[in-house]
Amino acid sequence: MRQEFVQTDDNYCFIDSKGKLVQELPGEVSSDWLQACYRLLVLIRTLDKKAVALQRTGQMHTYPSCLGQEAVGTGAGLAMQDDDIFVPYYRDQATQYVRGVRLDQILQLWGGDERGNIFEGVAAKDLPFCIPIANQMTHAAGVAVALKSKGSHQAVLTTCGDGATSRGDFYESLNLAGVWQLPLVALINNNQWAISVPRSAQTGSKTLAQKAIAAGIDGVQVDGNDVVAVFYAVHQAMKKARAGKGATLIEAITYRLSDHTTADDATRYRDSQEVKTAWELEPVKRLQTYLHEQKLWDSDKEQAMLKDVQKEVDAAVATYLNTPPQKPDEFMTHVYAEMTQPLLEQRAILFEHLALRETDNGH
Amino acid sequence: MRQEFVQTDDNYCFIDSKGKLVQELPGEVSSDWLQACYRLLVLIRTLDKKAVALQRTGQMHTYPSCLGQEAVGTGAGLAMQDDDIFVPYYRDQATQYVRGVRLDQILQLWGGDERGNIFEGVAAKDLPFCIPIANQMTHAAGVAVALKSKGSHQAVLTTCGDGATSRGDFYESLNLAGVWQLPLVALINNNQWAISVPRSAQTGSKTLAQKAIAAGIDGVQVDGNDVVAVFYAVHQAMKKARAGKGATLIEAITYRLSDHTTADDATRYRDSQEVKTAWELEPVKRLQTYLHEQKLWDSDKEQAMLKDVQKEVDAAVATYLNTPPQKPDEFMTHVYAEMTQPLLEQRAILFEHLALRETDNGH
Amino acid sequence: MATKNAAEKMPKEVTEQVSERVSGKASGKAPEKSSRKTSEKTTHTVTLVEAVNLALRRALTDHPEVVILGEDVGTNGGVFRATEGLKRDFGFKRVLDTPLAESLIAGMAVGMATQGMRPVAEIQFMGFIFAAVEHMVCHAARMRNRTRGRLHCPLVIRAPFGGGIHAPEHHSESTEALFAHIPGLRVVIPSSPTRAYGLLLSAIQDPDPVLFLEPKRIYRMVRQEVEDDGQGLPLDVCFTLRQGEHITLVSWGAMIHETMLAAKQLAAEDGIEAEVIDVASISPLDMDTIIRSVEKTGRCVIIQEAARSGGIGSEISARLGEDALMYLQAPVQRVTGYDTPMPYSKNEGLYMPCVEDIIGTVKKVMEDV
Amino acid sequence: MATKNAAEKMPKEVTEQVSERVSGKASGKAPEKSSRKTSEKTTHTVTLVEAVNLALRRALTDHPEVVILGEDVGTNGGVFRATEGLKRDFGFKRVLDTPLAESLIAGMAVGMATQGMRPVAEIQFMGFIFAAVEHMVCHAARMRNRTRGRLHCPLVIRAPFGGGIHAPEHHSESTEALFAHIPGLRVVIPSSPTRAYGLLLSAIQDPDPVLFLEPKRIYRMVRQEVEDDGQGLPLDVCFTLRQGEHITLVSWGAMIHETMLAAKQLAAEDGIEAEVIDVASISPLDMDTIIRSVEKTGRCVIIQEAARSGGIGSEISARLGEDALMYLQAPVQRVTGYDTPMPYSKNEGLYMPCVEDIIGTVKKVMEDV
Ligand SMILES: Cc1ncc(C[n+]2csc(CCOP(=O)(O)OP(=O)(O)O)c2C)c(N)n1
Ligand SMILES: Cc1ncc(C[n+]2csc(CCOP(=O)(O)OP(=O)(O)O)c2C)c(N)n1
Ligand SMILES: [Mg+2]
Ligand SMILES: [Mg+2]
Repeated sequence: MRQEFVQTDDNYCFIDSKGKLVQELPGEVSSDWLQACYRLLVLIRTLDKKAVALQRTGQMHTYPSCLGQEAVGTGAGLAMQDDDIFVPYYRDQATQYVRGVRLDQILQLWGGDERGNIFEGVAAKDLPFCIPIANQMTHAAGVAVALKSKGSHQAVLTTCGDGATSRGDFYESLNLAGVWQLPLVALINNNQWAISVPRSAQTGSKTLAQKAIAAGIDGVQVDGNDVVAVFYAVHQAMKKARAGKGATLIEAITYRLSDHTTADDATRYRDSQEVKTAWELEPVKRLQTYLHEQKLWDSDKEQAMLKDVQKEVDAAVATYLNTPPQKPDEFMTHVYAEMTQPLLEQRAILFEHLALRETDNGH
Repeated sequence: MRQEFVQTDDNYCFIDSKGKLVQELPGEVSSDWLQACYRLLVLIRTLDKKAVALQRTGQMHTYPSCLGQEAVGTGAGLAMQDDDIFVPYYRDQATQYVRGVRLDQILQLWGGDERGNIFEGVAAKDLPFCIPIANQMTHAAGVAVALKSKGSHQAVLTTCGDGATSRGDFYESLNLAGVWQLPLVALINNNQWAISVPRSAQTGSKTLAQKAIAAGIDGVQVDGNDVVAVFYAVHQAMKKARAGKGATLIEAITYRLSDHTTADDATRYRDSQEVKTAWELEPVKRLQTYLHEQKLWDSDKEQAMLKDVQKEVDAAVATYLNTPPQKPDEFMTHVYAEMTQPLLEQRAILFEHLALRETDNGH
Repeated sequence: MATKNAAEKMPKEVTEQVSERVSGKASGKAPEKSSRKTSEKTTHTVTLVEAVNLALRRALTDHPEVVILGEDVGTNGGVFRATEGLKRDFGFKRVLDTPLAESLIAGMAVGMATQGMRPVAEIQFMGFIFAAVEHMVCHAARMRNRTRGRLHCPLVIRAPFGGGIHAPEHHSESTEALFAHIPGLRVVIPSSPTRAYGLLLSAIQDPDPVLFLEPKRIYRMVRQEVEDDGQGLPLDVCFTLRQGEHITLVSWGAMIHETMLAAKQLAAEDGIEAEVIDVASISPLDMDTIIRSVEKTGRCVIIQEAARSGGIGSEISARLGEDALMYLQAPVQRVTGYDTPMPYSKNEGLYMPCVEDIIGTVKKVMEDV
Repeated sequence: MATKNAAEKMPKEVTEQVSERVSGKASGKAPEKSSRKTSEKTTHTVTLVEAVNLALRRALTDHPEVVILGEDVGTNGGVFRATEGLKRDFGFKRVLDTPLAESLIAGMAVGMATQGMRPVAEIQFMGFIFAAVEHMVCHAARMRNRTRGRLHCPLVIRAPFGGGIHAPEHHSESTEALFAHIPGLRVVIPSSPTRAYGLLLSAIQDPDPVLFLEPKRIYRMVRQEVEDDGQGLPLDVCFTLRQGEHITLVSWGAMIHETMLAAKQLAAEDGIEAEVIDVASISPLDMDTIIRSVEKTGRCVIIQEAARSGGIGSEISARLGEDALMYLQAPVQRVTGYDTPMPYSKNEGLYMPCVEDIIGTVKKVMEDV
């Protein structure tokens, strides 16, 4: 049992980094779909840039950019059905947006306001993004158990980073998904870095996809910069899951073009040449090129779209900045369904303290 | 990446359940070795039986029999060099004994006395057995890091059960061993059951050995009832580890012929037919048959050996039963290197309480 | 499914006194309504562990969203038989034998709970709960607050705890205080079959996560008549098990047994009438009942099996010092385990508080003026 | 490597009063001898996080068995730069970037420590320590006791903790009380650069496992002169930072900052002279220093950032009620965080105790008679 497992999957890539078609597009992908998809990628990139700017100007707190990984989130989001459940990690702005989470809520969360997690509509049962690495994957397994035990034909999509594949929860959840044949798809955003730790220092396995073998489930690698490839892999895996045919692990290979978060400085630990090379593979440009070459796109369309996207992002920023603050005791009123006796007593202390602070600041 | 991994390893078995040689014995295995090995198997089985009897008669607390798995522990122990380090779990009586842990200490531990962990000689740096499942594996990874960083040519052997392969620590430690090329060998005692949960309900992977692929290390299956096969697999893996060539996961396939522990009743959850079948594969009888057929053994030798073994076990039991109790405050004096102020104060309370208990029992 | 007035559910073997406070509060604290009608009432004479089984059975019957999960909870019925017969009677879809992974068990319970199920997960021994802590602290206890009520985690984690059964290492811990310090969790500990039944039902019906710790030393110590009527007991009140005016004894879990014996002996031999309070829900803590008692008695001894420093006893003692200082006629004292790991089984008796320790301490406190 | 007399190491920016108790104890508590001679002394004007770096550097220099490990501690120098430059200067064999797995980090540290190494592991934020708890509680804290001294675990787990830097969820927790309840662990918290240097060195030299919690809000708040002489500070004493006769203020970590400000303001504006005690080692707890102070002042306020119920403040308050009751002229009071998760960053200020809260509470306690 010494054989290593490196097998390139058939549908690894559809549109390559030069915008060239590598193989026929899947039937599910139409020209309209591709144009809508392109707008989504641009929108997310625009939001992302804005969010970083808000943080830099003190209008938002720490923010994890998804620059370069827009295709992973967008492709995944587009492969989900409304009644599927999404269990994200923190770099899933794109998927969450596709699921109907508002842009202003995404900003609100990184601005430090829990109300950003009050998702509505399709996302109403989705989980908020998870910060402790890989924890979301066991939650997703639990969600899958719930769906399965209801006899529904829904599936769960969960995501994680390459670093997350080192954590126990990653394996424990996939192992359960394997032995219980859960309707679960786990998508790794392999952006090559876990803060300062490169993929090569995270594990000795040649691929992350082969970790599926430990759980007895299928593992697939895709070009994470090709939104079609990501979409198709997730789409197929979700279909399989919904049909009761078990779980899949998908490794989407991409690159974190930004710092880890706004609190990070990636120049400390990685080579600028590596980043430069990665820019040549990024997902937005290649789709634009492809659309142009297919005569599905031109600069007028581009200008109109950019304006529209900017407007949408600006509106979200305005909403974010103008959202009135929470009530001072709101951090106490949702801890339990009803406030407990100790919390009622402590609210009285809070109000006393707030009064003291007022007076002291007043004089 | 959908291919499942089931590959029978070359050295899966040497002596089969009928006592027949399946392939030539490894050069490391002499007739003397085999006879000594046979005595060890019988000794461990005799101790095991005695331990259960001691528990049944109220002279020991809960005990986990290793009935049927003697070849796993014995083979592993014999494959270790003195300066290797052993990091066991709780069903490793055989390996611990081979490492020089005294039989009376093994009894003492299950009799609830920490002094059983004061190993001497070869085992002086071995870890005590670990009860929280799979925790020992990350300890073993740490021990391997220590050995590697000292530049020594030692290796670490750690063990776990089939159930343990579901726990995060199992994967986290193997993953580290892979990426850091640690001198670590992990041996799974796949005895088919984790208390009442069968191997098939623990994971969907066809083999446990294939879990190595997730860590990018070698995985091997062996017949855990063939002491030669276990010895040879561990021997080879340890040699590789000592040479700095990386870690190995070994799955030894055997069967838990006893209840999980003396607190368990396996008839509640498993079929007596399964147990009966498993008895036909057990490790002691096959080696005896082989030795007989090779004319290396006869009933005189058997009688002499049995008597000798019984004497050794009886002596251990006597030592165990006659060991004077610990001092009443001994559970306080080893918590820190020096007793802390709170513990000094609490020792005074303890002595006060003990005095109260004396008085009260006196009148 | 209404919460029964606490007074009605008091155990038979102890003095049946319930403070007004308890009865008063209980009526106002009905857990969430059941999604089904409760079935017929029957009365059973059961041990504590059988009462747990009865409550689980009742919950599985009355609430289709209840699911039991854990290691060996299925065919084996749990290593203490708490889930005995449940898989047989409710099927493998309601009673799930999980792989051996506590982080997974807690994490999947969180996921299940967010989707409207009511998972009741067993951790085989409290000594093996640590891998579940991350999910309990970071997710179960916070999902409601994090989402401002959009999602919540109505889950129960059950675990047998405490020493005294001569089990191997890690099988005898009492680390309840760790969880009582976690906002968003409830921590509930029964000390009799009736309270096990009523509190477990309320824990399952509660819309928030509950750690339900079962004192395994008294799993089979006494039998009580328990009415299997699907009625819960309130989760946020102490139970006054015995009234007395000279001193207040506060405890929870298995130590209630020693505490009640001590109270009886003190009354019989020394004429000291102790009020005995079973804290039961150690978080959130009902200090009102305890303070009211100490206002009356002026003296208090707290009995706790857990390590001394930083235990629940410390919180109670601190609160008494802050809120009842002028009533205290003597310093509050604690009879506790020690700041050591639980000794291996041969010596666990040295570690565990016993009746003599309690009586000795009470007498000292009574002498104080 | 001797422990320096605590008095010599007192920070410059606060009143330099050290109780006799501290100095007395310190001299008798030298940590284990170094395996190498300490190198040259130099003086540095550093922040708290730089003092941590200085101590790590010193330990790596003086003790070949010291190894740093954790996530991003190598090339990146830690997300707070606590390990900045260490990999460059000591090499990748002494400063190990681990895979992203906290259970592994703690577990391997245990394994390393049993073989004579002194691992100093970083958990990136205290909010991510929970997966490490199993190894800390079940193994690090018990290996010595379990083996009756044959093996032991001289390891340090460092983690930045506490709120106030507008970080995302899980980056602002103060759960030190959980660890203080675990026998066999030490829990140490510096509140100034000098104490960070001295206490961390002692933690590394200590033969038992130490959780070293770094108050990240004050990582860069002040600079102090720190003499890099390899001398540790005692791990089992409180530091009296200011003497006063009217009231005792007890705190630890970042809250020492607000507590000292409050003390100064109370002296200047109200003539109230507060004694300020930095607990520093919250486990094992040096109650003697605190009790002695309260015997003098008769009043006490404890300031704690952590959730209110079951915190270190409760233990201290309980002990005062038990051992200093007759000296208390007013109930001990606590100024604390609340029994809620730390609010998301926008509202963390609501949660955190501040100078006004302390002053207001002190004035109330002073009015009490
Ligand atoms: C349990 C846990 N440990 C540490 C952290 C701190 N941390 C935040 S992100 C991160 C790296 C994650 O890398 P990866 O999984 O590759 O995801 P990416 O951020 O690259 O998308 C770390 C260590 C955390 N959030 N949770
Ligand atoms: C973390 C943890 N969870 C639960 C247990 C209780 N427990 C003891 S042994 C066991 C089954 C272990 O099965 P396996 O790994 O196959 O080893 P075996 O006992 O069969 O040798 C369980 C669940 C434990 N000791 N540790
Ligand atoms: Mg990454
Ligand atoms: Mg097994």
